[in-house]
Amino acid sequence: MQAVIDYISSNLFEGVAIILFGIGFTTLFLHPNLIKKIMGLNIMDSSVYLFLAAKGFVFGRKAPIVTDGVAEMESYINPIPTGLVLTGIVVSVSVTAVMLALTIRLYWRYHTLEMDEIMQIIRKEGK
Amino acid sequence: MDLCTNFPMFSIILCLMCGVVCSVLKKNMARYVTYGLLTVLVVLSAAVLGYTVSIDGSFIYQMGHFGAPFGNELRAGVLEGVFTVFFSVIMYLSVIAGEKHIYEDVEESKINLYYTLICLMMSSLLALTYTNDVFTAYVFVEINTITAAGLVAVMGNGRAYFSSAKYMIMSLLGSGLLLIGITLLYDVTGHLLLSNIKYAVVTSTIKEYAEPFTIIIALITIGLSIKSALFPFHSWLPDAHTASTISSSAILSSLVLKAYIVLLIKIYYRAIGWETVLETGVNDIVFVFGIMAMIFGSVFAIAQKDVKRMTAYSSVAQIGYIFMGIGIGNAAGVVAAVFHIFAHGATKSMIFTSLGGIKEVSRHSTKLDAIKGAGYRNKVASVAFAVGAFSMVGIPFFPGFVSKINFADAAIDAGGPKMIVILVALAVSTVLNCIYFFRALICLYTPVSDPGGRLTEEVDNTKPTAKYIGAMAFFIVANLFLGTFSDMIIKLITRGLSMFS
Amino acid sequence: MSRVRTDYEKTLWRKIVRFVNGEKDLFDEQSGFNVETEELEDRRHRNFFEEAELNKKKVQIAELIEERSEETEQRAVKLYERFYRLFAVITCVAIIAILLVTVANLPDYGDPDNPANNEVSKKYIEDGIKDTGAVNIVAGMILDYRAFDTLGESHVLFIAAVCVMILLKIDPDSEKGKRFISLENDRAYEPKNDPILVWATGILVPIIIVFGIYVILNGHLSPGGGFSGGAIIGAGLILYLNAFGFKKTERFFTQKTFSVVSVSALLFYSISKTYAFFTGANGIHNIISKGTAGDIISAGLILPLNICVGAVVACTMYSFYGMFRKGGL
Amino acid sequence: MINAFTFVLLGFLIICAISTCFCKNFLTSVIIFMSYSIIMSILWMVLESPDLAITEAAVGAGVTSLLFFVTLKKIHSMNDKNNEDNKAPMDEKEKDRSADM
Repeated sequence: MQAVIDYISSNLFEGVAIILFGIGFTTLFLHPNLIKKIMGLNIMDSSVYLFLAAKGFVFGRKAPIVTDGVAEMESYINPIPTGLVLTGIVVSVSVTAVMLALTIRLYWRYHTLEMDEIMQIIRKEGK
Repeated sequence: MDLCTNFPMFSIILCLMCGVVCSVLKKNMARYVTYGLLTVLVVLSAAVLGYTVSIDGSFIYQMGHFGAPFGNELRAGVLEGVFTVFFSVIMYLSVIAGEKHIYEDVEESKINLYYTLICLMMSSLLALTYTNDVFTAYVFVEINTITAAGLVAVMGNGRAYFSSAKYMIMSLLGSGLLLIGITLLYDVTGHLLLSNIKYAVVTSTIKEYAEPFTIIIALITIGLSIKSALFPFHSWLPDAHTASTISSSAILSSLVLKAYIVLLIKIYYRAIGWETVLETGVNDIVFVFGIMAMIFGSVFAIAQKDVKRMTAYSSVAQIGYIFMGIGIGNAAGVVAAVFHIFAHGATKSMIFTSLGGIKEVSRHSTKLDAIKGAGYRNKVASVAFAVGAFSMVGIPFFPGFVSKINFADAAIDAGGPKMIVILVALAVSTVLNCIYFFRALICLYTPVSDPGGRLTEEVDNTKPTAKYIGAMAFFIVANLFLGTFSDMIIKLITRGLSMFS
Repeated sequence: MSRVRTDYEKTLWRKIVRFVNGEKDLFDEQSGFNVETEELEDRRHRNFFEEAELNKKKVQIAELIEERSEETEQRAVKLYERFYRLFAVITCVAIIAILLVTVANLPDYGDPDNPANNEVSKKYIEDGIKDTGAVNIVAGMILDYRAFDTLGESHVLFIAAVCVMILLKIDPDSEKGKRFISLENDRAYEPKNDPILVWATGILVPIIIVFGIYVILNGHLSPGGGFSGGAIIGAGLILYLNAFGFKKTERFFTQKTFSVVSVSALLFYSISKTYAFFTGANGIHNIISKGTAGDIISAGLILPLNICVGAVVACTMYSFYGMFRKGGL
Repeated sequence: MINAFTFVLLGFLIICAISTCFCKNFLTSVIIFMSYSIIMSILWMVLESPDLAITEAAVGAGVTSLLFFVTLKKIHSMNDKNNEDNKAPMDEKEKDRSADM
């Protein structure tokens, strides 16, 4: 019991991020529906960003914007994870847009969003 | 500081700029810009290679005004030079050989966008080779993924869309694992530059995080091997390679898959340290999957009726060779794997482009019974296919043979049970390769009667263009070069790998 | 044995379940949306597209699926799929479990002595203003210290826009394109000149766009920057498009605008960064002055780069939406 | 150090993620996904990263969800079930091309 409390108190954000990563990963991998897959992708990506942002956080420090002329490391959090996440968010929105465009195209062609059904139709048409 | 050291940065940014410009040009202009760009890239990469060979060392190029741990960096050594020369040459030849097919397969108003994608793909290949920073690598891995999906989907039919979606999904799973691996790596080392990570690993900083470190290596390895279609994750590869236009197939199989392996080797050597990887035993897992890929890829290939699909499955087997070489765990194994990257890249792109020529004279099909007698209808393409088949099977004087010899050498170096497994797998795989490649070759050169004269008519209509013949000839020369002057290249690879650590 | 409840469908829980599934409104027993008029219009405008042929094709597809399911190999395939699925679920659960255990061994959350809080972040924070001139250290970091990542990232957006164009762009001059446009005429879905929407948009859009511009211009002074500001402007444009339709937006935003703005912004970005990289690597003094920290016009190249990124992001977001809506801008 | 507010937000985050994946109706699940993004941006505020909060609110909750909505409109699943024949006719170009495949 004590171990669980310790775990939660010291790794709350990381643990939640990993659980979200698992949910997103499983959805992207296993859900047959394309729209759900894309949502899983978004959840997976943003969970990694949550993890990264949590790793940059330091207790009692502020956001890295120098407003009062004090530029000491002891008063600001680590800016690197923030920068990386900023890059990552834009990457994931581009990937999402491409995937959604593919989804629309597939729907126009096959009238379904389930990958399994599309595969069956393709196999049948190929014969 | 010499001017040559600026060339890696110039070549990457030139690719990005040309890609952006191509999107607003007319189709022919875009083509000329792309060819010009690729010519310049060959020259620049060759200059970098020559420079690194002449100083016999590597150099670090600092991107911006801030040095080692603070800014981005590029790094170029002999191995990077060889890789970039190889990438640009193969890209050039694939695009030229498939030019006619691009104009036929791609919609009229989107041809310039196809060339845009080619330029941007090239930038990501170069950046993945040169970069010295894991997060930059992640960004360019994503560029590579999106452009590759675009290159597949550009064909514009349902099958292409489906393959593209499948490719994207598998690839994004890989990116997710890679990203979380990079995140954890940053967390335990506090750096993003490869050399600084290695410093942190070697000094005591890492000791208390030994357990997560194994997981990190495993995550990065799984992520990148999903993206380069190692055996259990290969299901997207045959679809994507079959559905796209000829150039895209060639680029996908010979460059895109290889760029991730280059990145993996780079991370192993320059960030984590080869000894650390061996300690954790991740290479043994890679080895097992590599062996499985070698056997199963060939078995699946035998089951195919379509030559293009068969070639795609053969790629699965060849990727297995490369991972097996990495997994052996000695320096000779990695050298053999790197040489096989070149051998397979040169050969597979040639086979795919030659299939484009064969397809034209066989009623637009690459089924085994359709291509019967194509050897007499399109001579250049068939000769190229034969050369490719010889190389993949492992006939002497062709690159595939050299890499097989190297793998066997490395296995004998390693000794123990691994040696026996590798030698048996190599033998079995060679026999299986023989079966399916020679079956295709025999089909190709079986004379057929031509009752309605339809086939002759087709042949008359589709004379191979001068560009196609030139590209195929160059491919054949490149393969023979790789096969006969392999000593020199292996020496370069060994030199480059020793600079890595 | 418990009593069978016949009124199960009426229980609150069931209602909530149906609400979550989107089948029904929570309290309205009748139906959620009133879509009948819309539907009618849809049908009417679809009528002239060979409904017969469409139905034939649909029947064919249904047959294909059915035939497939009757085949004898079906059982083996199903078994294989089930096995594959089980294996995949086990893999996913194993990955989560391993990662959860790994997390416990990582550096602690919020600890100032973590390996990540090393000399790199110290340098970024303490010398950030002197080196880059940006008060917002994150902006200074992504646009100056680690500019190469950001350069790649803005090209990722551009590539995504190119891919979406390849997938969805329709040539309005060709025969097929004309057919397609009339077929997918999505003006039919919109409420036409809805007064509430039009008025609200008229008030909101200027505010949204001004706020976006503020975020971009203050990227080096306050939170935000090119990406967020560009996304805000893009969202504002999309709202405007939704309220007033393509006719009005085409007056100021066409395919040409998109190309000109994004290409020139990206080229400027690449060229200025080439200059910075070249001078940095070769030890040449950078002539661009940093200005006084805290002013709007300061921080050297960061402000123009933020504007470029903002322009690219806004154009890309709007073009995504336009491509999705009608296959063109 | 970690207060009750954070606990509630993280709990919501997990609930939102799970219900996004299991919800049958696409429209509902996109809306839940939107709220997931907004909670995420609040969490980034808690983690002292206002840059991320602004970007996620604009990109994640704003543009991504808009793209999802327009996709749902295009694939006619905004009001599914009751209009089976509301699907778009097969793309003509596709038909031509798939014929010779």
